[in-house]
Amino acid sequence: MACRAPCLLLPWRLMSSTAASRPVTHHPSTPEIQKLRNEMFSKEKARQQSLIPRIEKIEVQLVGDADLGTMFIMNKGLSTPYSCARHLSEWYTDNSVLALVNGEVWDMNRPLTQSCEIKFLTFKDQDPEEVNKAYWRSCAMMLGYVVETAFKEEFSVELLQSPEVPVVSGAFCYDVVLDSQLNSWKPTQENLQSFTKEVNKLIHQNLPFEALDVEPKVALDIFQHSRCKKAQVEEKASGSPQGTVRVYRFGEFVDLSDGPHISRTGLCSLYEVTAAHILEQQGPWGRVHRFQGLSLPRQLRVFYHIWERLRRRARNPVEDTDSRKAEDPSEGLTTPDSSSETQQQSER
Amino acid sequence: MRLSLVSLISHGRVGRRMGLGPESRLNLLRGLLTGLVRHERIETTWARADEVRFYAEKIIDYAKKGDTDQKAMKLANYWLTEKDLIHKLFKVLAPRFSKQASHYTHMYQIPNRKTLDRAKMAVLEYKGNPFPPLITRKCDSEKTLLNQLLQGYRLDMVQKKNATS
Amino acid sequence: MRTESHAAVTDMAASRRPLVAVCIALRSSERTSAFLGDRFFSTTTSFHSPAEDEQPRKFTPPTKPVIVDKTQTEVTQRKFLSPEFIPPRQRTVSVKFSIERKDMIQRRKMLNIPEFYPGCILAATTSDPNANGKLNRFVGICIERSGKGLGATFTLRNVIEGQGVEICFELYNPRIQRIEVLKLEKRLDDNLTYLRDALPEYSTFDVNLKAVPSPATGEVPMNLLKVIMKPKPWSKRWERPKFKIQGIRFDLCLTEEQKKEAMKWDQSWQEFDLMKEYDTSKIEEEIWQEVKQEVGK
Amino acid sequence: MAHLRIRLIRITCSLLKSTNVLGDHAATRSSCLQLTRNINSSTWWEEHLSEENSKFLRRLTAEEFRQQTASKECPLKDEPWPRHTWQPGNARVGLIAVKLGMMPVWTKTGEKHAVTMLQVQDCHVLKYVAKEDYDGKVAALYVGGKNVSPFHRTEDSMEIFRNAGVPPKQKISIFRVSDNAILKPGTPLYAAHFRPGQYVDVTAKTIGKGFQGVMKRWGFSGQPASHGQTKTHRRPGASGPGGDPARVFPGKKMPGQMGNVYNTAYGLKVWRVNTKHNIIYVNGSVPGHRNCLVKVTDTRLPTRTENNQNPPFPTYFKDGEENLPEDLYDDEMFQFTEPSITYS
Repeated sequence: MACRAPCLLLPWRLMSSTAASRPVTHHPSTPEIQKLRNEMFSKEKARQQSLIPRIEKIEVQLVGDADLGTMFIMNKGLSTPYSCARHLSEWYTDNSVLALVNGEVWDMNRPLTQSCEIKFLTFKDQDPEEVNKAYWRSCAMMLGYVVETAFKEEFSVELLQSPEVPVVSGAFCYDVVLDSQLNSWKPTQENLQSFTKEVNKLIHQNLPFEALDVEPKVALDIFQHSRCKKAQVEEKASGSPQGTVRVYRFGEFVDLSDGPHISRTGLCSLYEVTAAHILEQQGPWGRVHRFQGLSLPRQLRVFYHIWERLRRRARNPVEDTDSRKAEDPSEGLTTPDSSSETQQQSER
Repeated sequence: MRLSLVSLISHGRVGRRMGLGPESRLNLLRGLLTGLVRHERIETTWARADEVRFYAEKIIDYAKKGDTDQKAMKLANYWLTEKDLIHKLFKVLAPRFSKQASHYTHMYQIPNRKTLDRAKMAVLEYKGNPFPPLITRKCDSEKTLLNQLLQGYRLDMVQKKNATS
Repeated sequence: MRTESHAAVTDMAASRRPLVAVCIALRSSERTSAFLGDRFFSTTTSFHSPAEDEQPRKFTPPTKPVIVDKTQTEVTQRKFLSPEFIPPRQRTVSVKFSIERKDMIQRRKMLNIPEFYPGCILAATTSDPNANGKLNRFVGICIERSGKGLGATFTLRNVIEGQGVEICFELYNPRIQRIEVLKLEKRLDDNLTYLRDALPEYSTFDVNLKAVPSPATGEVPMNLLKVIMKPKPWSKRWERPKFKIQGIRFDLCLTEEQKKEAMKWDQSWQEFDLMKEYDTSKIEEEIWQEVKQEVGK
Repeated sequence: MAHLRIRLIRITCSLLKSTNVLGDHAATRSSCLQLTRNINSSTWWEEHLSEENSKFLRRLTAEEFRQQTASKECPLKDEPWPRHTWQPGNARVGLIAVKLGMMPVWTKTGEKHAVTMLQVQDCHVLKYVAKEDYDGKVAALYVGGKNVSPFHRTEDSMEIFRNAGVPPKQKISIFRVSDNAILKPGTPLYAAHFRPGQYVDVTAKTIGKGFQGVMKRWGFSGQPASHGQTKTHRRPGASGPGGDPARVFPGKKMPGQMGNVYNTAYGLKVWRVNTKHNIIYVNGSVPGHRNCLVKVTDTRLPTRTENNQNPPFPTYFKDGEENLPEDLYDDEMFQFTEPSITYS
């Protein structure tokens, strides 16, 4: 346990030496896989960029409450909503989480393809449901990265997927299959803290989330080492109308996700990995662990007393999406009744 | 023994010392209250606004008793120096607050006076006045991330309570 | 000096006041320390000494229980809450008053404290620590009720052998044996301390006064008597408007000029200061219910 | 700021790289800890909350604190600290109480005494500091009184309450106790800790009077109003001999701040204890204004020790065997259930 700390710090520095000393297996180590994926992502991105023959101008109209009538002349296929925000003010670049392009939710770092109307979405909007979902998704992705890199190299870690959980459930999560050697391992509070520490480093680096639509062939190539991701790629490719799959990257981490995601990791202010539960003893992929976390963005600072309550709650296991969704409407209906009940009880 | 104003009030001496004495104080407040009933929103120093606020609420309490009540009429006659306002007090303000038991006024602090003494200033107004509101209270909507988290927490607590009871 | 010297006797706390006279008190001063504050009992004993012997005979007639019955029916039929139950206007935790109230109600169960007002003629019987087994009975007009809670007091005044005597009794003092209302009535004022400056005939009452039966229901009878004052100077300037005295014949003792002079202190605007109002009607109602319930038990 | 921190990461990384340290884990961990991001600007507690949520939190917190306070009434039986018996010379813990006001009491001989009512509100032991950690002579117990809201309090100041598992308190004070009188943190203290007939000391902050002259502060007589006085009516006069000492002696009574300092009233008799409302009736007046928090301890006066024999030790426990009536009276005190006093 104790000697893992420096390894956590410098996985990529120590990689070459340890990789050389280890017996060669057909399964490459995690940093190697990450590096591979990263390179392939960059290559594919460069290829797609080179497809744009010459720069065309598009007109982007800003809609919303403030700065009415602003019009941007942007580059087609290059400019992103983030660059539009940079033309406006720092407030926009700091607070915009997503953009609404012609009524479609758009990542901040995804190039615009045509003349359009744009609206920036923030955490403090009247109905920030999309933003919340995106934030939860991105936090889960960061959690995935941390879980993948935090373990020593002799333990294999395979990411499954991050289930879409509503914010109301109290925590985001990522399902992971851990090495069979770790069957008896139970994360202590200190272990969770070391995860949290890693995430905080990510937040400091303020890495952008990049999106890329790729052919299923390329995606399969990228995720060639992961059985689960491959299956997901196929599933998604068959589901989408264009037959493409969307892949996201921040820093050196590439993941399969439908998006949209928030603009940068620096939007988080409080982040904590709160728990790791065993979800399935023997699933199709093996013994599945569910890592849970809780985070709040910079724009929604919270009093420590309330944060403490939320943290405590985020340790409880999160239920799965489908069952949760089925409960949701009924809960919404019962809220006033039940609250009045509690009041009556307190009165008594 | 002379104490500071704040401690005086906390020690149960409810009124501030103003003007040239108790009578002058009442005359001063009378003027302010008349202005408040006439315009429904006045701007004055903070201490005066705070002082007249009590009387502004109390006079509504009396006005609610109706213009047939002798004491209410007597008080209205004293406190409103411009007599046409007595009609307004009984016929406009009292019915407006008929559903409310208390808290008929709003008071807001505004930037200090620029001229003279840089005194702490305030705005005092009756609720339900025809002017546009000075402050729209900003409360985050129920849908923001934090409030959604708390909503989930709330539902959990309710469920737990129902499960135990 | 005044023409009449008062034996103004008060309880221990108030006796530090530089009051005049009390030459009578000197008589008991040889009795030491412990009962310093209770001199008045001894003084009255000395005054009453002739009456004292007759008292045992006076107490025997069976009229007494009849009086007690009547006062009790009055209490039940007329809605009257003793003023010491109403808490003063201050920032004290209400539990303090409720606990005190419990003790007060407990005492009232043991001792019948009747309904009375300033202006009533009362007889208070107390035991005397300096005279074993003897009781003192003092008859006089109630000129003042003051204090809140367990420390509430009432002051009785009488003129005995040409000497004005006032005794301040504590309402809940366990030495009080009995309080009888000899005549229930209200005067024009709530505070009759001006009787000190009135002609002695207004505060002279027979020590053997028989109780006058009073109506059990309806309004308390008003006594519209206006007193004639001794010539000035008085202990206070009663003509000043702040006292709001109704019961003095000012027309007999003041010149026009003096009246005009007094009116300079008129502060009629005070009544419009809403901040000075202390509306106790709600608290009064609650306490009244509580007291009625508890005492009825 | 962020840049600086990133640079710090790089420095740590490079350090590690160069030295190839694997043994010194503690050092690496502590340097990593500095990298965690913290909130630099603070927030007030209901800043981003909707109205419904802030109301809910308010209500919930109050409810939880009530439960917490109630749960402390029967502290867990798992590992209660041993209870010793009282020995002469032992120092018990004291209480923190709220001054309610004054009222009279009468004795069975008809004397009147003024008493002050002190109410013990949610008084809990917060912390125990062993002899060695305190001053090497006696152990100390931290005691807090009167619950308050946790909002508008810093996180650090809440630590002591969190460790004891009690709601935050308005006032904390330290009591020096003997070794066998120590109590487990979280133990509730009640008014029945003191018994009628014993004597207590009460410490509180006196009512502040501000800067006062010598006449009010020390009771000097001042100077005559007339007979040729010029601007000398309330002044102190001479401040000491001239010539030989040629100075003013230290401690000379002078004008200055009066009140608003801690003061103790020693040797006050406990007349009565109300166990339901937790009220102690102590003889005479105590320093401080109404509703102020006072510290009550067994008296230090050596002449009163025989009155303080065999108190509930180390404190009164509500779940103990002792079954107390609602009111405990001193033997000499007149109770209102008795008939009026007669002398025979």
